[in-house]
Amino acid sequence: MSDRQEKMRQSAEKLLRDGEVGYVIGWGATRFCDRTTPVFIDSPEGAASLVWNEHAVNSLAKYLLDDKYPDKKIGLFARGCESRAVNRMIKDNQVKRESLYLIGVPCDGKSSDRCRLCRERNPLVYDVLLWEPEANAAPADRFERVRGVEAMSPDERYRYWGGVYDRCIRCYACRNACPVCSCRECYVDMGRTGFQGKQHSRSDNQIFGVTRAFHVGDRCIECGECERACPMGLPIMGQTQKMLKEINELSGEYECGLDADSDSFLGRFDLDDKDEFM
Amino acid sequence: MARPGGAAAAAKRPVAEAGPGAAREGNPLLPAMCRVIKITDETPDVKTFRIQTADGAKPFDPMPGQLAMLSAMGVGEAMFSVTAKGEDWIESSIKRVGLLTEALHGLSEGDMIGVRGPYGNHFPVDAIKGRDLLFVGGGIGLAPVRSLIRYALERREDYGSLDVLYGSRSYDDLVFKSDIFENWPAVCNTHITIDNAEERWDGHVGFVPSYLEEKAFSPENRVVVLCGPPIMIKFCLESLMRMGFSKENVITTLEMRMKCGVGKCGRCNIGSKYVCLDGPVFTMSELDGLPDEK
Amino acid sequence: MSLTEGFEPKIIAFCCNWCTYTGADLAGLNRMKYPENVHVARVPCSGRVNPQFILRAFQKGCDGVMVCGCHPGDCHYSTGNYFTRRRFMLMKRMLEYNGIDPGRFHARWISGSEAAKFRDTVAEVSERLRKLGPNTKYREALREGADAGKGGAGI
Amino acid sequence: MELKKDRLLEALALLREGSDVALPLPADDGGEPAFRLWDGVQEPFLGSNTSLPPKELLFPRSEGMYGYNLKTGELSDILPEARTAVFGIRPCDVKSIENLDHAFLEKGYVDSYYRARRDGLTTIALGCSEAARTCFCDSMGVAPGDAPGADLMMNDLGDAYSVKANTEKGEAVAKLWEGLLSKGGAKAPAAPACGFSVKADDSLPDRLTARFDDPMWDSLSKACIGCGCCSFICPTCYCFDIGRENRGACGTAFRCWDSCMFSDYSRMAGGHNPRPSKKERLRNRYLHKLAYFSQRYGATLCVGCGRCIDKCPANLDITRVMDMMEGVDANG
Repeated sequence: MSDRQEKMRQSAEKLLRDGEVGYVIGWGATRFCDRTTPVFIDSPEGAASLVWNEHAVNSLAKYLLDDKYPDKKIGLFARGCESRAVNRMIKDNQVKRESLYLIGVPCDGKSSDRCRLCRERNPLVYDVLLWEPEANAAPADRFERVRGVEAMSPDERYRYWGGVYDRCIRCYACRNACPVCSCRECYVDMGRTGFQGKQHSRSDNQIFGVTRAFHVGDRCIECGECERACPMGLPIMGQTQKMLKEINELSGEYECGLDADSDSFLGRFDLDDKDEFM
Repeated sequence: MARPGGAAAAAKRPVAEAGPGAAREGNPLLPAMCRVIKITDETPDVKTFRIQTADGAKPFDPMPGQLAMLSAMGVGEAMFSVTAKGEDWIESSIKRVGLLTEALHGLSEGDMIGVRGPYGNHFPVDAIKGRDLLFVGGGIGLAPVRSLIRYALERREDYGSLDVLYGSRSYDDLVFKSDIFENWPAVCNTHITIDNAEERWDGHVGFVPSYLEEKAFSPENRVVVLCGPPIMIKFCLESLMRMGFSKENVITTLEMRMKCGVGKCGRCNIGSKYVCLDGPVFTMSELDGLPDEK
Repeated sequence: MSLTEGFEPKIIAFCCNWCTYTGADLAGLNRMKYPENVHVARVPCSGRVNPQFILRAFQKGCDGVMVCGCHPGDCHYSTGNYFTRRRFMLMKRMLEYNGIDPGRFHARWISGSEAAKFRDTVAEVSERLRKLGPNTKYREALREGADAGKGGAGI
Repeated sequence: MELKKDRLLEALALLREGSDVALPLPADDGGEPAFRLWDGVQEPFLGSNTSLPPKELLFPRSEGMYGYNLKTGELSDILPEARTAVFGIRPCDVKSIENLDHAFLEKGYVDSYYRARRDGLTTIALGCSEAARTCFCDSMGVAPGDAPGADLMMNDLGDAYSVKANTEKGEAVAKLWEGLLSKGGAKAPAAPACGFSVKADDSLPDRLTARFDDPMWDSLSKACIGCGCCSFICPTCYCFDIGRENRGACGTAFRCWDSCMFSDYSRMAGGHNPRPSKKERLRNRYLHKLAYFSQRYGATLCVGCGRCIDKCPANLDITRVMDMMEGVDANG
């Protein structure tokens, strides 16, 4: 572990010293040894504060949206999940591949429930790979939870989601943590449009929850950041996973972010799409 | 239909005193329904609304520079400066910029609006007694200043010379045309300018800051009341500094987003000051002591 | 039974300007009778209908929502309704997954000449909703006394 | 006086005869513990503090303010009637209520909605006998074992709670419990040391505001994702928005929690935003907590409960700014 951490520090230090990148996004220590926080290293000396351990949980890709037109390349440590996010962001015209320097770091498994659906530990796109690829662990059953909800009666399903959204505090951590949630201005912050009621009520919370899922569900890379970020521990991936499950059933095997070329399901159409609205 | 705790109760409140212990009666967040008795088109996007309680009284008695929270029922609520008051009315001049102001512009005379206030501090009318006053306004920025001009004109003997220097983008965008062209020239010095030449305009052409320097007002015993878009304020202030004015003698008013108007909801703070309670009137030297976050 | 007796559902139909709205117009011109509890909202294209409209409609008191546009291939803007088709195939499933009865949301292709189809669809949806009764899901709670005219949606 | 632990539910049931009783309770489905209205049966969750603060009892997430009729112009305010006794509230949270009192009841205007709920609230505090690792209340002027601002103070003595009334409201509760209380001389064990400590002396507000333009705000805010989690789980964050919902001719003005971390919080109608990016927003939040509120009301708005440190999705830590002022960086 510490050997890898050392490799990361050296790599970041060299990139910064050579002026290859303006800064490097990685993980750093906090007051607590079992938590890390994203850090932005802009000097070769700073690279010594990078940390790599099983607690380097946060996905780093979202921060690329804070700096879409960097003067110099941004160095980003990329695991499987970061690379899938980057692929999706490139396809969505959010970032440019040429403004990134992706430092591939095959993931050795993190102590987070967000990784339970991980099918790709190794970066799918990178400029350099710091160590040998890792064997992928068998992910949890992808749609198990969705099937659990589907098995309920309509009223039970409504009660289930109502109960979930009763506990939502509308902090929008799910939105802000999601790497594919990339609108410059979120519909939620446009009070004047009337799209979203601002009350913390069951119906407004539900409407936010379903809308959020609908906005990102067909681009979801299943990284689990939304659930990890949720301070209330709500099982909100149950909504986005449902979108993916249906898309899989409607259009065949569907996963996002595996490359930077695939359209999202709702961003394209086929003339011979199933038609049930005759 | 005045309600307890609404504007009617507010009228009895001590004005501009927000110290601890000066608690006011009633629910400060509940508006009173008042009637729009007159609407004047000032410019293509500015209208002046004259407002009265349903039973024909003044909603409250504001000091110059104070604010009123006006609401279009079912749409929203926002803070506006009270630009004038009469025996039984108050007036606000409102520029159409968003959802609420759009709704207000859609009102007709006789329609009801929600009113609460008065809020905030006011121009230091006593402290500037005996001084020469120079009012500098740009665009809709003349609205808050107008309340003080009217106040000074009503107490002409309390103040020295009065100069109004006002500019706008075009002739059409000049607000309070009857005041600046008819009422005021008779009783004080007016200097009006527009940004670009127009055929029908034979007055001064140019930006407010340069006109200000051209006029070469002496800083001697003079207080400047400055209000307008931020960029105009910035350049006017530079001009005034060059002309020898000190920041203590330049007074301005600030705008921030507000929801409650009574220092609770949080959003109009600049440092530890709330614009709704401690403002909107500040001297430039007071602003220097606050974080640059306007 | 008592819940649905005498119940008239509120339906909002988002109708594309070029086909379904014209079809509804034609139905009127031909003096066709259809249930008056449908409120037609004209949209430039069925592709303009945001899934948010559906959710807000349920929240604000609609018992059923319809989205109607040109038949695939006939879109005035060439491809708008192909996007509609995908979007609402998913939305329909999401609504059901969240506990909304499938009978409360309907998407249909109705052309400008299909006045009878518009009439029949509205009648069919209306009948189905009458059986389902008032929608309670996603509804904002009404404050007590709201009906007495003291104000009060949505607390 | 003492209340034997096995009589606690009885005591709470007595309270419940005269008012609502709120307790720290786990969510039905194992979600985050919070102060919830007691059903008379559930066991309180007293192992640690709640994830959600008790501020909801005084400042609900959403509350109606007044109804109106668009046709008649009629207005009617909706003042709450609430009588609630809250048990199990920790000293940090008691302090947070004192702060809310400053904000809602002082400086010339009294917030009627808050006032109504506050008058009806009785606080029965429970001193901490264990500190979470994110706790730093003693650095912020709170004694983890004692809450002088509570109406009634209780401490864990092992098999009983000590009971001490601080106010008239507290004495009324003690009187109500008369039959359940026994004399006891046991002293509460010393309060535990906090998880960590920071330096937050009286000079902090001015030292912080003097560094308004310091580059440290860039480095502090970079990892922030701009959500409102910290504001909503903070026991003292009280900012709100006022909105309206209409149906037909009827409508209600409501207020709801808002966060200074959101982009539309301070954005004006014309589009200008004095705090345009997360740097300005985070700086404003930290300074409000640690400087502005003190400068205005003479009390620090951060009570050291540690909730924001525990829950921040990016693991940001408000105490880092205090450490940075001292030239140390706890983050490695």
